[in-house]
Amino acid sequence: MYSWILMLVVLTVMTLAYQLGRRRAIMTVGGPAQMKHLHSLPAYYGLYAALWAGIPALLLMGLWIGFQDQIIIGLVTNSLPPGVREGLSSGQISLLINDIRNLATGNIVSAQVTPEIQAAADHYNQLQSVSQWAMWAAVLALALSGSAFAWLRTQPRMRARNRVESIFLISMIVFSSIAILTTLGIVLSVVFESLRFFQMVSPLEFFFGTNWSPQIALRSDQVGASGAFGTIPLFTGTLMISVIAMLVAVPIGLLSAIYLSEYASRQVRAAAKPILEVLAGIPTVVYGFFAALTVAPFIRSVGAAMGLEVASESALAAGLVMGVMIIPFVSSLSDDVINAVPQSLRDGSYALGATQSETIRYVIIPAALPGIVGSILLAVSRAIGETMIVVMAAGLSANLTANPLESVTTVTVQIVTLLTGDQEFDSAKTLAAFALGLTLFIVTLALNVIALSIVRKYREQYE
Amino acid sequence: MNTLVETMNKTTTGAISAAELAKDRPSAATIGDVTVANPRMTCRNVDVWYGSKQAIKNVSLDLGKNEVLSMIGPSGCGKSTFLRCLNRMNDTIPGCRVTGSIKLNGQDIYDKGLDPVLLRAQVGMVFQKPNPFPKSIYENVAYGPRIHGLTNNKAELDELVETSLRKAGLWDEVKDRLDQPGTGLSGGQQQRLCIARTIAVSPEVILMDEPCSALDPIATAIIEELIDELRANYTIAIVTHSMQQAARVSQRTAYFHLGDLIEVGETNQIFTNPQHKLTEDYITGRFG
Amino acid sequence: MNTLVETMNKTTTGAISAAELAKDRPSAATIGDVTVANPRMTCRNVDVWYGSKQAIKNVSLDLGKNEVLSMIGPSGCGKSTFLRCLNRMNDTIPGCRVTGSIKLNGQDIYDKGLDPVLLRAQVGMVFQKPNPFPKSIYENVAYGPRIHGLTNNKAELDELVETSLRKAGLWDEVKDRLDQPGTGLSGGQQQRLCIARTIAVSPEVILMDEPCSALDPIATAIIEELIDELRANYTIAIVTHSMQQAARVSQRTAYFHLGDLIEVGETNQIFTNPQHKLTEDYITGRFG
Amino acid sequence: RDNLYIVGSSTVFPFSTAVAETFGRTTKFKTPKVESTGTGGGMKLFCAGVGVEHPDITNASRPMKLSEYEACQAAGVKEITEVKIGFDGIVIANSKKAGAWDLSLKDVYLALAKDVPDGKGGFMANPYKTWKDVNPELPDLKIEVLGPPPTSGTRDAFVELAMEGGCNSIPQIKELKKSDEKKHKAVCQGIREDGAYIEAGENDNLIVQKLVANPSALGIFGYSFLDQNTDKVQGAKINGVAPTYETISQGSYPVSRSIYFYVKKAHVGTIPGIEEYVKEFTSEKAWGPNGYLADKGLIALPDAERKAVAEAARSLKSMEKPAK
Amino acid sequence: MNELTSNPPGRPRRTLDIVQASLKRRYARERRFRFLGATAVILGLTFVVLLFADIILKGYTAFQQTYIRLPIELAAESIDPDGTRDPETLAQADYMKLIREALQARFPDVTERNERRLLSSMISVGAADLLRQQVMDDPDLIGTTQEFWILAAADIDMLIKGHIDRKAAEADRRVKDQMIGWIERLEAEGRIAKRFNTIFFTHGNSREPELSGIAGALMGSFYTLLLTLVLSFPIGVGAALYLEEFAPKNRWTDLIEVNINNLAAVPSIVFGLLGLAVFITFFGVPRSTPLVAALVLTLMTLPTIIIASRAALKSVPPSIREAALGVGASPLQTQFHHVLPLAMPGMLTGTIIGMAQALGETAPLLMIGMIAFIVDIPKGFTDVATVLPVQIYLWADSPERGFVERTSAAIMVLLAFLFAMNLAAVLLRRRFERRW
Ligand SMILES: Nc1ncnc2c1ncn2[C@@H]1O[C@H](COP(=O)(O)OP(=O)(O)OP(=O)(O)O)[C@@H](O)[C@H]1O
Ligand SMILES: Nc1ncnc2c1ncn2[C@@H]1O[C@H](COP(=O)(O)OP(=O)(O)OP(=O)(O)O)[C@@H](O)[C@H]1O
Ligand SMILES: [Mg+2]
Ligand SMILES: [Mg+2]
Ligand SMILES: O=P([O-])([O-])[O-]
Repeated sequence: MYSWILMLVVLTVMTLAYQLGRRRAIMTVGGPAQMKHLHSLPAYYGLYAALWAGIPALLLMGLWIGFQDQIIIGLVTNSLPPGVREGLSSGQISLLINDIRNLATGNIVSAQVTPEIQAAADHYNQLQSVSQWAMWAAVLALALSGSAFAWLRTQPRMRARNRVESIFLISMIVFSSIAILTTLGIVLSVVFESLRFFQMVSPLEFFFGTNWSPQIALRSDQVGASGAFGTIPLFTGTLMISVIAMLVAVPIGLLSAIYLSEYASRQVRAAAKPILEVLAGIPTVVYGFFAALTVAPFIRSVGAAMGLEVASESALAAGLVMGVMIIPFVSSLSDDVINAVPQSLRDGSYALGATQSETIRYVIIPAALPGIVGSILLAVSRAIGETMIVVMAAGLSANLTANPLESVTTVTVQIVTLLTGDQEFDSAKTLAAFALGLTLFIVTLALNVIALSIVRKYREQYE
Repeated sequence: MNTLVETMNKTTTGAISAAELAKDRPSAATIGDVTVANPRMTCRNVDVWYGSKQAIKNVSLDLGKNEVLSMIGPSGCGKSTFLRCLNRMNDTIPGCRVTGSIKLNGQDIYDKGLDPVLLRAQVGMVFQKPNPFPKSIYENVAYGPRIHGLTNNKAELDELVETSLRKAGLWDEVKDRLDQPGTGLSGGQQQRLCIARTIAVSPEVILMDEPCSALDPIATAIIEELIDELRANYTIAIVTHSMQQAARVSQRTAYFHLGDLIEVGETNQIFTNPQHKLTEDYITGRFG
Repeated sequence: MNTLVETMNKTTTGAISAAELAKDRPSAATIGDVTVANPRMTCRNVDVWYGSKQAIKNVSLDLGKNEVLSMIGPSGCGKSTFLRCLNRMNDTIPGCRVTGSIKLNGQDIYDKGLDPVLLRAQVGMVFQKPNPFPKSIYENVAYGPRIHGLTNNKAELDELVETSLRKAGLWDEVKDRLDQPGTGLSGGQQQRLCIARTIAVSPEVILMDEPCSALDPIATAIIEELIDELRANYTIAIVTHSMQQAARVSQRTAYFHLGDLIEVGETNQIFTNPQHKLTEDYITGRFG
Repeated sequence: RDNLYIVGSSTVFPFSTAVAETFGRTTKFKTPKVESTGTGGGMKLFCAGVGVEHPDITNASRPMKLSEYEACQAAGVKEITEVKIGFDGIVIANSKKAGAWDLSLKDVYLALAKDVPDGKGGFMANPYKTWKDVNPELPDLKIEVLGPPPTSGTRDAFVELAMEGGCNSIPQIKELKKSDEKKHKAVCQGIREDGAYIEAGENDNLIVQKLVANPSALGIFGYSFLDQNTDKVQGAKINGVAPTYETISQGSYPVSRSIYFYVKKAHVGTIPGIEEYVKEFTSEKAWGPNGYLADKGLIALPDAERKAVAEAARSLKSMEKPAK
Repeated sequence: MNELTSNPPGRPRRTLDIVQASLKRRYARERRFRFLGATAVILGLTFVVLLFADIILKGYTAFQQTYIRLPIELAAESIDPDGTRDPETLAQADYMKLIREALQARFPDVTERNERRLLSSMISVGAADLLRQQVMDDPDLIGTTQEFWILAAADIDMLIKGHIDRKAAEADRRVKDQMIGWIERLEAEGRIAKRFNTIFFTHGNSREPELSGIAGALMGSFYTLLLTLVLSFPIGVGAALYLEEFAPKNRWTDLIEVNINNLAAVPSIVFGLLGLAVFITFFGVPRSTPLVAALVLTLMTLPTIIIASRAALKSVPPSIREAALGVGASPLQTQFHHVLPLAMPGMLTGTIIGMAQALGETAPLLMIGMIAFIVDIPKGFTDVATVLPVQIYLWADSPERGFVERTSAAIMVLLAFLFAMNLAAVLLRRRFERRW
């Protein structure tokens, strides 16, 4: 609570520092009329000061809030009479501290309040308030000295803009590296378990086996029974469902994008685009029910009418509905890039006597291709990552089949069911989820590398 | 050098006062005969608005067969706008309205029944700002013939691309890199590429909006030669800022001013004996 | 008219053979003195590559204080490329490499320590293809002064915008619609807008890539007058295809051919008494 | 932390939350946080250690396994109280639009097993396409059973109770148990994967609705869903016993399992409300045959057992090391 | 004179003839293409309408709730025996008893214990709390007899709404014949009515359908998405800007690009695993809170935003950048003043879609303890909370019939949330859109 106020105070200091820095910069050159002698715009000097005031102070505050609890708890624990904490494990101490804290904050306490505990709670409260005050003082001091430092540094020759910009640039680099860190985190969080898995199940079987059936391995005495962990049916299932989904999403999405950006009136576009975007936000449970209870029976009855054998759960039903879900990924993103193609290119094509559709197909789409491919890749990614629809409409049986009318399952679905089902410690069944995750990661990585090189090849840069 | 500056100063003042004068000019009746003996295109009482701003005011003008018409006039007077009316490229500008009648071979091009695609296949255009497609040089030229199905096989298309590029004087410079993007060319090269692209579909009427503005004299000469050659079979309207160029390539010249067609006539006559004060002011300021 | 076409034919042939001739030319040493007495910028042994294609070959050239240097040469010879080196606009083209030394006021502009932003504030540029910002006309001009903090209040800024637009000869045409998008202007107006935008920040060196290509004679005169006026305080390099323009505005002229700087010298001397065969061929083809 | 932290089985989740809500409403304590993590996931969290960040109670739809118990011990979770709270019947149901089924466990086994006896002393891949193939008295309908996936606890229980039960009713297999236990297990626990058994997700509502849409299919799910949807689906009799509250409670319905929760004793006395929660759960108004949990589909323990368990639970008796 | 104008062999006809001859075909193609486009849009919109109709038809009834009007005697001696109006005492009173008595007074013929139980089971277990609240809000009611609208139990509600068929055999429904008789009597007296379901919008989760509300999940989603947006938009745009405009183009940035594309394909549950390992286990962020959910969802939506933003940046013509650099703008100024505004529509689209995805996502939240029963409405980023899709997931899996309509109603709330969230972005996007 108090930290919010402190944060506001720091923000106020930053605002003040901005104003002062700005004014100081103008003053160092002798008034507004001489502003040309400043290296940068006065606003940059202001920003420079504000950043000096804010960043160290906020960093300190973050660290303080992050660590104060640990430190206070350490202090309280140490000051507990030895009789109280003797023989307690760290977990038990944490429970004790929890109790002390509950007492200190006026929550319900579990057991009898002994004088020692009461004393500890008082101690806790006292430390807490001391820490609060110290934090206020330290943070404010830092904010003020930061401002003062910036104030002193402010002179006409200082490259304020460059400094401010390099802070922005550094933060952008940090942002970009989050993606790398995420990848690293993902790899690290699955790789060890995967290795354990591969100690139990041979990679050969995992990658080339055609039978996926974690049920056989359920019993500890049957771990690794032959053929139980072959992932080929999972990957073919994933492929089939994704392909079906893309067969729905790409034509509908791309044609919608084209229609909306090239043919439709402004009003139609303004209305239709956000409505289509809603498709991306409908919870997948809804799609799942829709696929399982509306689409699947429909396909089944159509199939029956044509004398086809259709399973009640089919890849087709799941794929079709998933395709609907990812339409906006293609339609909206492509619409934006198509809309950004300069008018002069359209003019150039029309002037040669091209019809609108020819212009679109031969000039606009190629020019917008990198963006369109990006949107399609995103849609494919979403299709690969989706579970609920598949579980509800395509079932969970890992069939190795090329028939979309049969039930299949996907890698992601297996990961989710393995992770959320009745897990066991260290059984191949649970660990398989990690191995699947890692494998999927590598497979999609390879696909992306290929996609990137294709896009590079066909990239067309206008102007 | 000083005298030159003085001349310019004088002219400048002249131009500005002319612009002011234009405000209270009498209802602008075009001086000179706007019609020709065998017209390819006829425009009557054409008005063009961009939103509420009128860019072309009641212009009537014919384009004859086998003639080159040049349009001159100060920047912003509506030359490009008028040119764009002739193949309905104005359709693509939101808020642009055209009234009056424009006919191609006797048929109203703004007629509902008329098809802009057919029109534009007959009336080609080279834009003021070169706008090559972000495709290879070859594809840029081959695009038109391809969509219209003008060639029957790859060899014919190759030939057509080559002749078009040759005529635009670009062949030698690009023959080794036909597969490289047209956008990587220099400004003048891009302009010639756009010319090649337009003549590749051999339209009946070719509208050229300052086709030589980015060209050096040699390239300009090639284009002018091309224009002269094309005249035998086509109608050509060319916007230019170079009076010399107008004099060299065109048979008739039209002078625009602030959206009005002030004067039109034989090129020789316009340059030697302009009737309207504005035309004369503009012509005598010649030093392009 | 016929004779004219013949002349052109001749010239064209000449140009092509010149291009062919260039293949086995001797190692091109620039004819004429590339240095000046009080240089603002000095370029030495500048090479520019686009990927593996060399667009500028070992060019050395000085730009003096208070002088206008014009660069001429056939389309695609590297004028724009060279100009873009001078304020490091080439940095933005992927695959473009520059070697050699280019100095502004004695300082190497490709030096690590040098801030290209500062450089570009000192060396302004008008591009070959007009590229107004998709903002209002006012904002287009006000942008530079605003980021550099050249004015202290709105009134000053308004005034600066007005004077810049006036100097570029655009004020009268746009004064009523300063808040309308700069992209809705005619080609020539856009070009003048870009000129106004550049002079609004009053850089020390102004690079102009065919600033008058889309301009009518009157507007051209205004710009030429502006250049002459600016010369008193600034250094100006201008690329032009009009030999007349080069003769009118510049003190020195440089002739480029296929990436080589063939010849440089006093404008008078270049046009009256060119040393190199290529220069002469190009000059004598003059009719722009 | 001043609220209880409960994790575990999704089967017990509805009951646990009902108690938690009443507990929060009727006592001074805060409403506990109940997470539905699945039995195994709950055990994992529960056995991770003692301390505020670890759960106090885990729900389970099966007894704690030896391996889990040992993991708990290793992490310092020494004393655990096991509370058996009732039964969960697993029903085989179909749409009311079709006739009611009467199956024996053997029918179920033969219809769903991966390998069945070939009559010559060996085994063959399940050849039965229709119920009639399995048992001539059954209707001539394609075998189509929607059931839980291998990752689910319900599937475990189904295999253990129904499949194994059915399988042991075949003398040939019963023999096998003595000679080759491994093989016996494989035979009894393997469920066919040729499409006759359809692995549906764990959303039982969806299975109910799919049954309504497809009257010839059967579905396997928990009793509470049957109880709530008596107008749409009907439970098949197994070995002649229909799944009703009474039959499950008495134990005459063969496919029902016990459900539990486990209390971490180390947290009692330090996290407020654990004892009170246990008390609420084991009170007659909650888990009695007329209690609010019965309303939610919990099938109460027989009176005597309930009393005994309640007593043990309230005194937080530590559990023994499980046998397996 | 030349091939274009004379008619050389091989290309005998004029352009006009050729074009005219093929025009019909080309126009047919044009019409087909256009038709296809329109069909695609209509198809897409049809899906939306279909799904919406499905949801609304299933769920609109949840916005009303059945109440029974009963005259309740708020006797002072049973509520406030000391007459102090002390809130503590008022809260302690047994309101359920009052309601039961009132109900029994309507049916004096019901005397048997079991029947009485059945009768009082028509009233929601939460009815007493609601009554208590009403009395505590207006203590002057004490001592009077007032007509109160008492919340009916979920089964009764289902019956009134027709989700339970009165005509079905008694064994096939959860409401016994006897109860139906009582209800018909109450109906005849005009004592049963469906009223607007305020509870749904003001309460947290509950096991009882009639008492359960969406407010807790809504606030959970609000905090989660607010934080997700605050984190993912600047980070996504910043990263896209850096990678597209500033980073040197080399193998390293290629790697990052592929890597980001690949992250988009990582199943969302894996982000949950990551969140569990990194944020909860390593950094000790509290489990089941909007804070940790937002962190995980940020990681999950970042690839979407980055990819869309990069595509948008790519489509800004280089001449704009040159123009700005040419007047001496710094690269950062160029980006912020010129490129970003032009790329903004695409970036906002990426954000809209990413946030929509984050709003509807359950799988990763499974791993970080959001699948939880939480009654209290969260008041901050570190309170235990659940979110809308999880609530929907939980309700969809609940046996009680009353949750069926609530599931759909919750979806409607989620969609309304989505609309509200997108509206701002869509309006913003329209401001930035332009063609040049
Ligand atoms: N981005 C680029 N990538 C590859 N090659 C280029 C690029 N820009 C220019 N070139 C090539 O470099 C050479 C010099 O181009 P430059 O634009 O400098 O010519 P220029 O002298 O300005 O011609 P113009 O008068 O036609 O504008 C030309 O051959 C051109 O095709
Ligand atoms: N898209 C547009 N929206 C609004 N006004 C426009 C638009 N295009 C041109 N104008 C205005 O219409 C008038 C005529 O423009 P036009 O482009 O026809 O001039 P122009 O004669 O071609 O000039 P230039 O020689 O400079 O190219 C100008 O005042 C111009 O500002
Ligand atoms: Mg024009
Ligand atoms: Mg150039
Ligand atoms: O969640 P379960 O372990 O009961 O299936």
